[in-house]
Amino acid sequence: MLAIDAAAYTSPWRRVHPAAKGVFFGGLLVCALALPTWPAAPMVAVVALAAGFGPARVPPRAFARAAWVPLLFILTGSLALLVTVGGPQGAVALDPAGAARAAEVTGRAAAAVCCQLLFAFTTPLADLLPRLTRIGLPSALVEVIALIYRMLFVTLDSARRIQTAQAGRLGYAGRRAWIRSVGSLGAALFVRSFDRAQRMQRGLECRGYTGELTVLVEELPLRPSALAAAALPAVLVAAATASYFSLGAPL
Amino acid sequence: MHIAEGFLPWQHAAAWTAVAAPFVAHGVRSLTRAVRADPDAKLLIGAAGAFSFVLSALKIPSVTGSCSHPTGTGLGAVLFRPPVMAALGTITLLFQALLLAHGGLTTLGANVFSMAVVGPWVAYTAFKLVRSATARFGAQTSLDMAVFSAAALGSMATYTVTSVQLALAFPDPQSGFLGSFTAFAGLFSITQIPLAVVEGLVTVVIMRLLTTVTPEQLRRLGV
Amino acid sequence: MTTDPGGATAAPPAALSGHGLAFRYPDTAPVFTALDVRIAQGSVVGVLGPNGGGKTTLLRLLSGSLTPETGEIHVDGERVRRGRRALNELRRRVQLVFQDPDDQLFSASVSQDVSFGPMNLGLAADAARERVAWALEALEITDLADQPTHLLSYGQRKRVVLAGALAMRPSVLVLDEPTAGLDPEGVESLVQTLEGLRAAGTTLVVSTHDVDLAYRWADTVLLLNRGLLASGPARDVLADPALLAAARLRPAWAPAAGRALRAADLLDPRAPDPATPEEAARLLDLDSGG
Amino acid sequence: MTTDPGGATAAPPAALSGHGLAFRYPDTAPVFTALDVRIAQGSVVGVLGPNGGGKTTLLRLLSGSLTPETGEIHVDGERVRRGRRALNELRRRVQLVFQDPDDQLFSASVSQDVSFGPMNLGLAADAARERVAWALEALEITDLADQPTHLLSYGQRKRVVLAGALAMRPSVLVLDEPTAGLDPEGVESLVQTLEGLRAAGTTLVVSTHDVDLAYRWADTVLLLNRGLLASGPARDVLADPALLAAARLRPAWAPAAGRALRAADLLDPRAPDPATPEEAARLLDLDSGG
Repeated sequence: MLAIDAAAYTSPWRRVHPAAKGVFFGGLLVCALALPTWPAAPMVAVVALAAGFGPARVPPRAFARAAWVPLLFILTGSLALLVTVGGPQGAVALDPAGAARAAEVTGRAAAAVCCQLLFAFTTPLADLLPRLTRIGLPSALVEVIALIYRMLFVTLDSARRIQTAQAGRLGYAGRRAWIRSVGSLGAALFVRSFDRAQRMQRGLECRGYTGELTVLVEELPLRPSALAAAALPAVLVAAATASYFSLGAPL
Repeated sequence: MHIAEGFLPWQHAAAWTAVAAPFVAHGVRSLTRAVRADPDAKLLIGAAGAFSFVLSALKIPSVTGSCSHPTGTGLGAVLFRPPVMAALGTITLLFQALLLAHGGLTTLGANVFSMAVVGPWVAYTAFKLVRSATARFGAQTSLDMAVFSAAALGSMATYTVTSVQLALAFPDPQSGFLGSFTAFAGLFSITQIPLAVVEGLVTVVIMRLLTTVTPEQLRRLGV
Repeated sequence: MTTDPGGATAAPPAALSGHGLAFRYPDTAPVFTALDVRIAQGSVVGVLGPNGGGKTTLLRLLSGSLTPETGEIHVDGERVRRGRRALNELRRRVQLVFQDPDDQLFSASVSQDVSFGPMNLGLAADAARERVAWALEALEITDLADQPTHLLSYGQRKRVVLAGALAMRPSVLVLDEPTAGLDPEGVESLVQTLEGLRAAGTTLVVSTHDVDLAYRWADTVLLLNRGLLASGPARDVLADPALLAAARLRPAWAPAAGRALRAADLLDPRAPDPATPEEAARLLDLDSGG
Repeated sequence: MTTDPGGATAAPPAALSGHGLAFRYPDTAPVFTALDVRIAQGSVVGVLGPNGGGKTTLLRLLSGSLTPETGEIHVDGERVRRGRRALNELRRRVQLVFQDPDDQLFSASVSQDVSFGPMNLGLAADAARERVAWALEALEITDLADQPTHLLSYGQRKRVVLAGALAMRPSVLVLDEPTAGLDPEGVESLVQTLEGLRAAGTTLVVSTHDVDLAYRWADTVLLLNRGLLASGPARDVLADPALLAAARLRPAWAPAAGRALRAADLLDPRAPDPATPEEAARLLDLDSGG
């Protein structure tokens, strides 16, 4: 139903512990943010994409579709960096240093987005969310988060069906109709969400619900060596960046 | 308008996370307190969270003929109150980042501050002020105006805060923060101002229906 | 059994047809690769097949709720062109009604809900009001006009949704499992009402799991299982055990009962099978009574 | 036709029974005023009647999801006392499965969801894991254990909910319209699976609109229409046109087909009616073949 989510469940890396994937992509993400953009960002992007499209077999078309949204923001946002406002040249003028600044931000953000997306494409939330208690979140909160995750698909499904029905009666044929349709869709979803919560309450009471949503979470083996291996690419990128500068390349 | 992963320098990302944290912690506390007081609340909060997510995934018409998404902050703040929205909004933004690639993980704090803290508080304040200021125009008109102001101003507030965040991160080399704020705000205003108006109108339609269909549910929420 | 949808010559004109339709959902195997279907004007067409066999997909393609990757839809003999305008005209003329009425009721009151479509057509208030009254009348729910939708029974909600579709004055009504969830009496009364619409000129396309219902009600049926297995008169297609097995359906009772009655000399060899158990019982009672 | 639920003497012991049950929803007419029902151990009991006739209400009363105003529920011969503890014990022993699986699935992971009941019973992780594996096995969905709930088909979600109920090791499974929305093959395969559970000792109470299904599958049926119209062996109750009319149901095909076959001398006068059209066709083919 959601492309990233659906792909995560069929990922060959699904059985890898979420913590290992977090260290792998998180480490690269930190490199992209904290190290000088050139050359760290391109290296991060190459390593992350090689892992993602190689062993993790992330579907490239779904990846491209998902990456489009943040890329659009990054490119629009970078436009503002090209200009300078209220300077001596007038109200708005091209900034001679702007292109370099925009390129740096675009490069850094693009590399970071790759890391974020590839983590999402290989880590199903059903595997990740129940383990959030391990990092110290209160169990009541984690239960609510997991519940929202389940219920959002039910609600999303309703939203799509209502929207299709509205479109069939030309509810999106003009701007005014569109606003009326989205408004009535929102109201219908609100009513249905709360109705669903009440029915789920009854349904779960039959299964012994008394306020706790305790479930059995299967242990996934997490070896320290696997964590260390997951951190290795980030360490290598950092080392390569350091040696790049120590060799005086940017001069 | 979600700030993408990696767009903010890491120092800024960390700072906004620190700024948003107390609001979120307060929201989470009031949420867990509600759950502990009433076991039924857990499923209702789950439903509210799922509703917030789906609401912000709906498509609304925007100025260029393409479409965009409502922020949902105005409606959420009026229905669930700003503290709860700080928690629910954070969860929604986390899911948006992981499921839709809207917004990032390191920029989560910055996005939470604009969309789950400032937006709801502005919306809620606007709702209360307009509601009392327009009481003499009759119940329906007053509610319509208050809801429209809440949703439109809530949406505008999130966009303004995002522009401030970007301007602080990338000050103009000549004119500093103010110049850069003008650039970002000007660039995004083309799409965001009409969107705020549309979101206001949509939210009025939603509330009008809710007051006729589920008045008792709204009373329970204290609207 | 399979008849070429374009091949019939003396048949009534097609209200709706699909030619070479191909469709797949993103990242999945294709549902159809080259589907040809033809819906004759004024007929009741049953669409049968297993879950996941493409029934709902076909209904959505025919009504403009999904766009085929390749292939064409024709309405009343005209090809539907690409583009928003043509799509909206297709949607108006071919109204799709889903199984769950709650997906289609989103206004506070019955008459408001039914007026949703007419308002979107840009009709003046008077004309819209007239449409609403007429549609409620046709569905025999005029007395519900001012009711809030959430207080109605399931069967009533189904009728309101149908009225909402009918208020668009479509030439074809496409109904996804209209009888699901209704009790037997509810099914009977809905079928009666829909027959009334058909008599007034509306073509009906109806998906169903109920082989017995399709056997007695549909003129022609389309048997789907990721592609068209067969199309033709209901009483031929649904009496063919091999076809039914391919569509993962169980046989209808009526042909077996008809054969048994003929074996007992209680039914003329050329007479059609009894449509309902009541009809079969009547033939048996005639015999034991006389 | 109506048999006194307490009156049977040589019958198997009751797994579950209700005595003098009265119930009304707030601000409405009472659904039941003094209802007596008896569910024999190891049987399949069909619950039939029109929409709004009280089927779901009865299922909820029997399983502790609603509390009767007056009257008593007995499980395995013991009266259920008032109070939270006794209620929870009733709910464990009599597991209710709703019609809509999304009302009972709260977890995104199948195996986690099925483990919810066993964890509520306070089982240790190992014992709970065993229960989950056993329940998934019994429903033939072991391969779905790691699937996300939201990517399952409707029929698969129905099975997951059933596994979740079975993991409580109930003595009675109460199923609200378990076959609704399934295609004929899905119905058949679910009935097979449920028959397996019954063979292993679980009593089944099943509400349905499908008279033909109840006729061939249920041992006894309860006919409801705001009160008990009749209870007794399915093949007696569902062959009585007057009772069926009172419950606003249509007759089953099987008795008519059976009579026709007997009239044609193709079925022994004392043999039961054919359960399915296939069976009737086989008898007819034997005749035409031999």
